Amino acid sequence: MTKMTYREAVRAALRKALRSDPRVFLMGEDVGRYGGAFAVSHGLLEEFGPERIRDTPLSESTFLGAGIGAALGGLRPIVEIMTVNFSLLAMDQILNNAATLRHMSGGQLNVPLVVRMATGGGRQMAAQHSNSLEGWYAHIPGIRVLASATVADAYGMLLGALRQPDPVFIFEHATLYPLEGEVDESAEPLEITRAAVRRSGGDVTLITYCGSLGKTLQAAEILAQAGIAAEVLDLRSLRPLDTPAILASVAKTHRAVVVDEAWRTGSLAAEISARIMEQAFDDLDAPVARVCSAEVPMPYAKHLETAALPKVEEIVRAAQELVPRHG
Amino acid sequence: MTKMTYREAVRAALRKALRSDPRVFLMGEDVGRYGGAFAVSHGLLEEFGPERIRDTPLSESTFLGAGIGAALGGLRPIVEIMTVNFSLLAMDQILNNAATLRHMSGGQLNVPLVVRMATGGGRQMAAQHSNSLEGWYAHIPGIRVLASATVADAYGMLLGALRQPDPVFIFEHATLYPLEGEVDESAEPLEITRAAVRRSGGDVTLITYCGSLGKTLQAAEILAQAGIAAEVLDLRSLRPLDTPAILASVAKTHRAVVVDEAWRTGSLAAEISARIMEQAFDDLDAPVARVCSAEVPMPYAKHLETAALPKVEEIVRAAQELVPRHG
Amino acid sequence: MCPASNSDGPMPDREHALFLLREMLRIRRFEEKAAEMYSLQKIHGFLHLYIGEEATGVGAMQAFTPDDAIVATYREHGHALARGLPAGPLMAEMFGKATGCSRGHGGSMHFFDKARRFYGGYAIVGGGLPIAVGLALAEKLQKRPGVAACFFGDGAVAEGEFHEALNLAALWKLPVIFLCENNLYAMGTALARHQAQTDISAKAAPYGLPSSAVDGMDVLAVKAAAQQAAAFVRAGNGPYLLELRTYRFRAHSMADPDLYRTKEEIEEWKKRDPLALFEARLRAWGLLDDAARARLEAEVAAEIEEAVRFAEAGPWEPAENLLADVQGPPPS
Amino acid sequence: MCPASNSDGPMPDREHALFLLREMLRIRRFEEKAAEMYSLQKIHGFLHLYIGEEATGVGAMQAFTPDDAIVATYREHGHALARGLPAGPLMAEMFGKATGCSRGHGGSMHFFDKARRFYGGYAIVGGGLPIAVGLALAEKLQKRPGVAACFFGDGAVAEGEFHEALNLAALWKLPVIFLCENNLYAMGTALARHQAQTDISAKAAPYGLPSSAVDGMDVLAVKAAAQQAAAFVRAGNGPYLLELRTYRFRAHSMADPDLYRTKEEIEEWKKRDPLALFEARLRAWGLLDDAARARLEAEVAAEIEEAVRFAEAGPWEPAENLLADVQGPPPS
Ligand SMILES: Cc1ncc(C[n+]2csc(CCOP(=O)(O)OP(=O)(O)O)c2C)c(N)n1
Ligand SMILES: Cc1ncc(C[n+]2csc(CCOP(=O)(O)OP(=O)(O)O)c2C)c(N)n1
Ligand SMILES: [Mg+2]
Ligand SMILES: [Mg+2]
Repeated sequence: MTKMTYREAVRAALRKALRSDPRVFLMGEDVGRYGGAFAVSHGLLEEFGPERIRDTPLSESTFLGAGIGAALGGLRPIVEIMTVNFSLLAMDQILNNAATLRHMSGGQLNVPLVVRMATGGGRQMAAQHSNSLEGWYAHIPGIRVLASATVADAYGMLLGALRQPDPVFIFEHATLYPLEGEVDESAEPLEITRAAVRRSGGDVTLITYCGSLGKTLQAAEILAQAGIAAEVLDLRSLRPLDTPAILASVAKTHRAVVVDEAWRTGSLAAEISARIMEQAFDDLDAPVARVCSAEVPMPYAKHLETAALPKVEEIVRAAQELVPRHG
Repeated sequence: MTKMTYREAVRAALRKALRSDPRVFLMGEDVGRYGGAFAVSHGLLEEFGPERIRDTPLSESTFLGAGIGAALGGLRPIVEIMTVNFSLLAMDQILNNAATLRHMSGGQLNVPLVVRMATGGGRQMAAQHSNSLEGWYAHIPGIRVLASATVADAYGMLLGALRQPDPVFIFEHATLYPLEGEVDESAEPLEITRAAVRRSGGDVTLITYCGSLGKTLQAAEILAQAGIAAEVLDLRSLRPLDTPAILASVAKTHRAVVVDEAWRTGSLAAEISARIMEQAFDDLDAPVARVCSAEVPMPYAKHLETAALPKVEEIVRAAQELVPRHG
Repeated sequence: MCPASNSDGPMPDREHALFLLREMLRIRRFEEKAAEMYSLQKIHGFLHLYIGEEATGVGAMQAFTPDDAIVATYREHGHALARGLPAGPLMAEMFGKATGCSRGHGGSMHFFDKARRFYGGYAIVGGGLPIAVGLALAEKLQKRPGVAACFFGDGAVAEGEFHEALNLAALWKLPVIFLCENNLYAMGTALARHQAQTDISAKAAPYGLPSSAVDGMDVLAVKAAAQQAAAFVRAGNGPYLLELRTYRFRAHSMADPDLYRTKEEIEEWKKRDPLALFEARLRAWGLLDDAARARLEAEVAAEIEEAVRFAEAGPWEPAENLLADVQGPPPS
Repeated sequence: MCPASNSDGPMPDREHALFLLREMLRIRRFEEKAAEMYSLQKIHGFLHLYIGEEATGVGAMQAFTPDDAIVATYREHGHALARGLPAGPLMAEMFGKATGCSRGHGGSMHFFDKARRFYGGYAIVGGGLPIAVGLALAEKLQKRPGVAACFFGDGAVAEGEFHEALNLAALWKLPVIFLCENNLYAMGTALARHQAQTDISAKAAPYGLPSSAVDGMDVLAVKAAAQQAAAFVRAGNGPYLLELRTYRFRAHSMADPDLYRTKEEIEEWKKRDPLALFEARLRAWGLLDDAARARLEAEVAAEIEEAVRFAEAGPWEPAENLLADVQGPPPS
């Protein structure tokens, strides 16, 4: 086990992939000379050279599309879109090409493309730089969507993604890059379709992913002090969702709160709530609750941003409202 | 009341708007000389001239963005994006600009822009021309989203939308253009935030919108013959959702099926299901069910496309499964 | 408006000349049959005919080898046939059959053939250009000899991806040949009403890549220009933009009432029918006589009839397979 | 790499010359203060400094009237100040206060002032260009005299929207002046590594619009070029592309370690500091002496101090108002 940051974990995975498979290369804006907007790829240009660490012009649609083409041509591209906000410019290539080519070609083609991007708010970047659109991605058949909430996953997911025959989108929450944790660099690539129980408990299930895991674990701690044992489920794979894991936990706790940094209406949290209703209605002792962001373009001012984002207290309160008082 | 098609109704509303407000103009690909990809704007170029009926180059991001700028500059642009599939190219302008400018400017600016687009499948147009992304739009704070399922709404919604101070996106299902119905051209502009009960019933609520209303009404008819009285609620406004109308119907029927042509996971149907759970859990006698499209890029072949889309029988079956058998 | 033919070059050898004529005729007859099948409701959805543009696809395709990768648009019947995709699976695709080149998943707009490196069939205008850039990158990084050939229309030139793709390809000196089939209309919008400046070949300069324009009604001129472009690209000089000036004789799609241009304009262009022009040339050169022409027609007719038979005979993809090709099996 | 100054034109009148110097100095000192406030954690999020580029914003802005509409990027402090937005609300905006020019909703990247027709502040690269095209369309359709001035960086030139916007503006002959502030870098990517061909002004030709490039370190040259461009556009000739060749002295943002260029390169460019150059010129012309310079500095310092005081004093937007400005009230 090696101690490293989330940022270093992604970098270590990139390095391992680049070393072990000559078909792998990285491209995106400022991944080379600059070292990555979040310093993830720092040093890789020096080690692997400009043919494999490719700085692109600002042209998200085209370098994403070129990633698709390169994958069709036999390579294993890793495309970095600096943040999910800019991925809107590439959305046509993602939904209409990356996600459809296998099916549309009658199964002849496949697109082994990995796309990484930072997501989320919390850094006072305001409306155009704070979106959480993972739920949109999770809506698209033909792609896989992952979100890493831990240092080990930041490492393992990238390597797991590179083994997939189809496009995989990996979300990295921008606040997580400095997070420290342990990584086993010798472990087998991760099975990337399973959710993980990050804390066990029998009273209520808190379901979350990526940037909200930390807040959710804090809430669970506070709940524990109040005598409520919360189970914390980290989804990890947003498409496909690990429905069995969700149902198993709810079967035990009979209550669930979904914590999702996206705007509430039409969030991934809605899907999880709907699935639990459909498949575990009789298990439920209370309606599934959601803690999401307020429905507002993210404001810049700290206190407003904080007001807009999911808060630990909100998670605690939502859970408490579901669980009958013991006293 | 005048009898006309859905296509003619949109055209009549466009004509009325263009006649009554000099600030209104229409722009989009082939809206002029061609008369609109769905012949909606046929004849308008001749009546209003090329300054107000503007054919654009293929450049969705820019003509949508130009619509935002024109709205900021005092005009009342109506932008036609030929189909929702192409709107992905304009998604950055929509989410990052149209939807944010009022908030981001501290309330100084507003964007009175109306965007119309065709949506949906069912015409064997295959994967890149059959998407239903209304749910994505309904996720975005700062915009309004409408979907017209009837001829009268095709007329009324456009005029109602033009009275809004903020961007309104109107979805027209491509299969509806030939639909016939009655329009009262002298009526006041529609209140565009209310859902409509299209059929009353006490046993189960069928919630739907736009292209799926027809199928849902057919299902209700079949259910009636089987002794189940279904209430059919046409959402009409997808953002904001008319939650009170949904809850009122569910309070009466205690059961609901949501019919949505989008892919199931992360669909607007999920949001409706989640809301009902959150706000009417105790009213529910059964879990809210969803009838959506299969999670596959839309196939071309008719039998495969039919297999992928929501079907009348599926709606009937879903409702029957919720309602306890009388016999 | 019609450019004059600009190839008064040397006489081609007879076999090759007849091959080119046959290739164009195959496309013409294939499409006439497709239109007929559409009327008979054997084919549904969108159907965009290539009739009038046969010389661009056939001429250009002569510059490419099996190692090269081809990217086209929704108006790709001609490219697919010229690339060597057999007519049967193409017709079957439009019939929606499992024997179609895309198992009936794609229809007219989405022909694919991996073995022949025919990568589709893109129906979002401009969407194929980045794909072609990536295919070229794959050739270059793997030190393979192939180039990517990317066909698109004049309408695509207005999209941002045209700009981005040309810049990226030029910046990275990738082996792509951008082939703009300028038929003067993007759906109902004439070139001059969608381009501020209508000389498409002149649009290469800001990316520092070379370009030229050629009479797209003259199959030999197209072939020569494409070969020149391909040679430039194969030599490692980076991409090339070739504008093929052509015209579609039919409406944009079967749904188009074609009200935006005059009958006269169409008739004027039909005088430069690429098949008729080339046939006349062959006759003048003594390479074709009535008997050979009739034989050709009969052979092509037989091929197309066989394609329809193949399409009719093919099975439907079982609906149970609906979700089969959405994603591949995860690694074991 | 640094262009030589190209304006040896006539001496400006003293008052205007001092005004230009003051405008540049206001921006310089405002930004130095902003950097300081960022270190003090009064300002958060992204902060992109304009230092080194003052002559482009100040020079160009002289060509515009209050009727014109201005669109800028996230690096827009200079444009906002030069447009006449008072420093206080700008500083307050970065402090996140309700007295900010965007009520604290936008921060450094999103300054707005409707009354002054300053339409932002766009942080998606290239995203402002279509907006400017639309603003110009509004002027034209309403037969108003205004033009739209659109500032953007060299990096934006690579985005598809650059291409689409120039084409649309040219096609419709809209009154837009595209002002590319070419500071040779898009974040850490040098111009030559993102543009296949690095002459930005040459990129106007495919749209048939005129263009020129000017030394962006020379405020008088910029002003003259912008006035010429604006006159062309105001005369109804359609859009114009003006490339302003400049350099940023600071890192891309406060988060940037600036590892992608050499200290020497930066020092070389600093020799052409637009303020120093202009000051030297004024002194040579006898329009400025030490006393006047000191007075200017003091006045600007007072303005900036007052801006900080204003920012500090301002109230926070109550969190209860969080949803207030998402949508307007529906019509009654
Ligand atoms: C992005 C996008 N916008 C709009 C359309 C609708 N559409 C289909 S073909 C077409 C015209 C394309 O013209 P051109 O590129 O010249 O090709 P041609 O049809 O002439 O071969 C349009 C507008 C589309 N398919 N994709
Ligand atoms: C579409 C998009 N992609 C990426 C980014 C991240 N980013 C912010 S500024 C920048 C560089 C822009 O360079 P340029 O246009 O030259 O402007 P400058 O910063 O030099 O003023 C990048 C890549 C962004 N904001 N928007
Ligand atoms: Mg065309
Ligand atoms: Mg720059």
